[in-house]
Amino acid sequence: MKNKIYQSFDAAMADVADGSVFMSPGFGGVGIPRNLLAALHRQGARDLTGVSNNTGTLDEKVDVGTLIAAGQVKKMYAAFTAPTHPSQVTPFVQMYNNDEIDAELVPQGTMAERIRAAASGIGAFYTPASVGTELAEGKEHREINGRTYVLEYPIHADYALVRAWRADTFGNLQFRMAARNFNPIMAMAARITVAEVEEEIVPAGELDPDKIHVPGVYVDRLVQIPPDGIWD
Amino acid sequence: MKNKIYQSFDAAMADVADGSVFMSPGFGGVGIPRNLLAALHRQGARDLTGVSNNTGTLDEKVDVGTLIAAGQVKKMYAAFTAPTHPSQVTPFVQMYNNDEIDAELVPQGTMAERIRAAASGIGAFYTPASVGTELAEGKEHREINGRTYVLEYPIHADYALVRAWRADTFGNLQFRMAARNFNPIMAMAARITVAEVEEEIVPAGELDPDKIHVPGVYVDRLVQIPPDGIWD
Amino acid sequence: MATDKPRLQRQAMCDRLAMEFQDEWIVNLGVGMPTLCSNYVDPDKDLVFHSENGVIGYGPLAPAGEEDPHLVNAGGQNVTAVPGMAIVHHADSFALIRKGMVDVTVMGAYEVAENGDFANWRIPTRKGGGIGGAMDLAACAKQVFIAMEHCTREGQPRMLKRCALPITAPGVVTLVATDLGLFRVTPQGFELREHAPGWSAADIQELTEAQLIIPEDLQEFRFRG
Amino acid sequence: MATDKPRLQRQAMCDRLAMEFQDEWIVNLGVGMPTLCSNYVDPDKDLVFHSENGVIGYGPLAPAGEEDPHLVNAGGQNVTAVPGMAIVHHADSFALIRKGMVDVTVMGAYEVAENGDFANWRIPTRKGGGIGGAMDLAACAKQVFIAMEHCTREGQPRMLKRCALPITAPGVVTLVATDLGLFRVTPQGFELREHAPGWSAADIQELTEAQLIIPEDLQEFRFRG
Repeated sequence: MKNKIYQSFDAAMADVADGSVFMSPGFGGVGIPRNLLAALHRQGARDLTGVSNNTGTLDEKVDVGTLIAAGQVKKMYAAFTAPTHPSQVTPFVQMYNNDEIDAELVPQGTMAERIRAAASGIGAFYTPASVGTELAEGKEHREINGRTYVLEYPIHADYALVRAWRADTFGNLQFRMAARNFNPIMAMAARITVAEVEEEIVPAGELDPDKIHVPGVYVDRLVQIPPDGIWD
Repeated sequence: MKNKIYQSFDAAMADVADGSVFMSPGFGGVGIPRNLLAALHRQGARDLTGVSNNTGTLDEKVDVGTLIAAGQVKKMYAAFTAPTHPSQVTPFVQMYNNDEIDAELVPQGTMAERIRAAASGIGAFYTPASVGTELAEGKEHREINGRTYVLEYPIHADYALVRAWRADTFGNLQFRMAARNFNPIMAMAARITVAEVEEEIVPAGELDPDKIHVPGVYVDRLVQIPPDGIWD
Repeated sequence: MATDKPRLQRQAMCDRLAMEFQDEWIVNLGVGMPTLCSNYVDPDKDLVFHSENGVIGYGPLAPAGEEDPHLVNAGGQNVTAVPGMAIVHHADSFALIRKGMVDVTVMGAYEVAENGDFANWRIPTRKGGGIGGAMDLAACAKQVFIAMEHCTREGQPRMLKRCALPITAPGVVTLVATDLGLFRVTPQGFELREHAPGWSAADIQELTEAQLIIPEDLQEFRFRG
Repeated sequence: MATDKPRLQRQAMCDRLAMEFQDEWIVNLGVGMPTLCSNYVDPDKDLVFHSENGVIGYGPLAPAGEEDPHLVNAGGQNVTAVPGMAIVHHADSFALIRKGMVDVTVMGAYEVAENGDFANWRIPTRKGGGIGGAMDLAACAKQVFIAMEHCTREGQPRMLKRCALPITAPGVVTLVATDLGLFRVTPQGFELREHAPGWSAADIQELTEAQLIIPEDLQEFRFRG
């Protein structure tokens, strides 16, 4: 069996080229691959496109905002491109206001479905979300069974950086509680999936095959979060 | 909490009206809701439309073929409308050859995705499967990123009859191994979902929330398979 | 002057909306004020609280020191598990939303219009917007309830003939609680159902751009019993 | 007459296709003859067998008496679990297929054409068809290998210029094993790579409608070592 276990986050992020598209899950502060994002920050790849629910927070923690603040990101796909409160001037907001970064604002469910479409070879799909709003302007509409839908396309990525709770050596992943969020669909959508793992990486065969959230065939690299890693 | 537990399969199937659309999972002989199908057969509803991977087998076991043979089904959506071997003349094949039943042949992955589209409020989607074949004739095509896709629509249903391994009283379902197959997507797609359960139905709270294949909000009725029920 | 009278508290507004929740409903509460709806508990009703991050069936906020660090609601607050809770991923969570299984979503808004439009994601003078799951929820939930202050900080009405800001979804709002009362959105426009104590229909109309329908059975605002 | 010579056995045909599987490949084996491919085991290669019912990483058929009644492959046969196996539902299983993660699918066929078309789901004289997952797999797998008898029971060729039967997918077949040899589908047509022992290229051409390309390095068929 191919060895998927990497000894460091830096090794797992070493080959990310300038211009890559990366997905970064997380919602409400949990399930964020902070160690891998920190490694990608150290690695220094530039002109990245990020796919993430938000564009970074104002806390001191590592998230996509860390890469944005460092100027590594040229474009974000996100469900929030303005802060929920005007007082929250994140690095993204400053750069966005100065046209130093591009962004596409995507309704969260549409974003999840566009990621899932990439993960499932769907060419495009019709969703009712955003119909009748500014965000649907210029998009193709279609009435189906008396309801109007808008056409949306997949969001593909080169890398998914995910944060798992448990894994086995084959790459099977499990998540815990709300830390699941975007993790499974991003892990299944990207070309190369790298997981940081909170619990011990157990030998293949020790996880119940009925209780796996991401099959190991989708996962390329695993890094155990060390005691001195970023845990929160 | 609403009581979802029914004391008999007959009670759980009592309100199925003539003309209803029902989904029946199962693949390779496992995960088939044989007890509920037997009850629907006894109940006698007619002019049903069935959604199922196949159109019944030649063994003596209860499956969709039981309802078809009884003349209860007017149309099937299935991935097999001809037997894999010409010697297998099922009740469906006889009736289909005599134009006594209608059928729409759907590639299995397209069927799964059409069911999933119904379960997820997607109006339609583009798939590459069947492009260039007879089955795509007359359907809308679209080239996306250099690849040709065909437009497919959801398959909705009034009832999903499913076969779970374990459940809790809130309706959360778990499946075991390959018996999962179409069960979760059908359970999530239908308007009313009825589950027959192999293991004991445990009190809500006893199943790990991270290890649930169908959330209880999708499940309306549960019946424990009794010792003298159909187990295989 | 009418505007000097005491107004309803946020918790009272959210209590009032929560009183409309029916047994067995799946309820999605937006970040901010709407989360207060979960503080109103009717023991005769079983509600399922859904959060767009895939938590189906969460309970009250976790007591300090008893937080499960992996279990948060849409606002990132640590909530508790209730028996029967299930977790799904983000695509499955919005599948549930788009299928129309959410009976009600309660959201904040900048503006609501008498045709049921509302706006809560973008102020054109600022670049970008914050949608989160609001467009998916607004387009697909069976009902949309709005909890908001009746006027802006500058005293301008938020209940309008037509929204001035970019809308979140057209024609979806069914019920609005403001600090001045409870309003139903009808095909004819806003109907004032209940007024804040001390506020007359005329007082409220004065702070409302849209023409209010004042029914004969207008009631005083109902507080938690 | 050429047709009287001994032909390759089904297991040998499937062994030969299985020799082409590469380390780490995700392999999907169609019902019937293709399942024989899993009987050829190369200890230097780790393969992941995927079955369209959502079983990712199954092992050999279960020994009699040791069957897990819930664990079956696409043909309904009881298979065994291998360490690392994971189960997904049908929509997720075909998501994996459509994403193009299956490195090879091996199928049976009625006909294969020199342009890579093949037909395996419908005979127009019979009503209906049996597609199963074949169209999804054929359209989306990285490679499609075909295992079939070289001729019909009536002795008619199955390797054609163009398929006469309704096709399963256009232009997807890359390799064909028949009981007469191994054929690669090239932009110029079928290239005979290996011939069954005792069969000359001319013998095989005689039973093939399409014009075969005969390379200088034509080999005898490779059997399990």
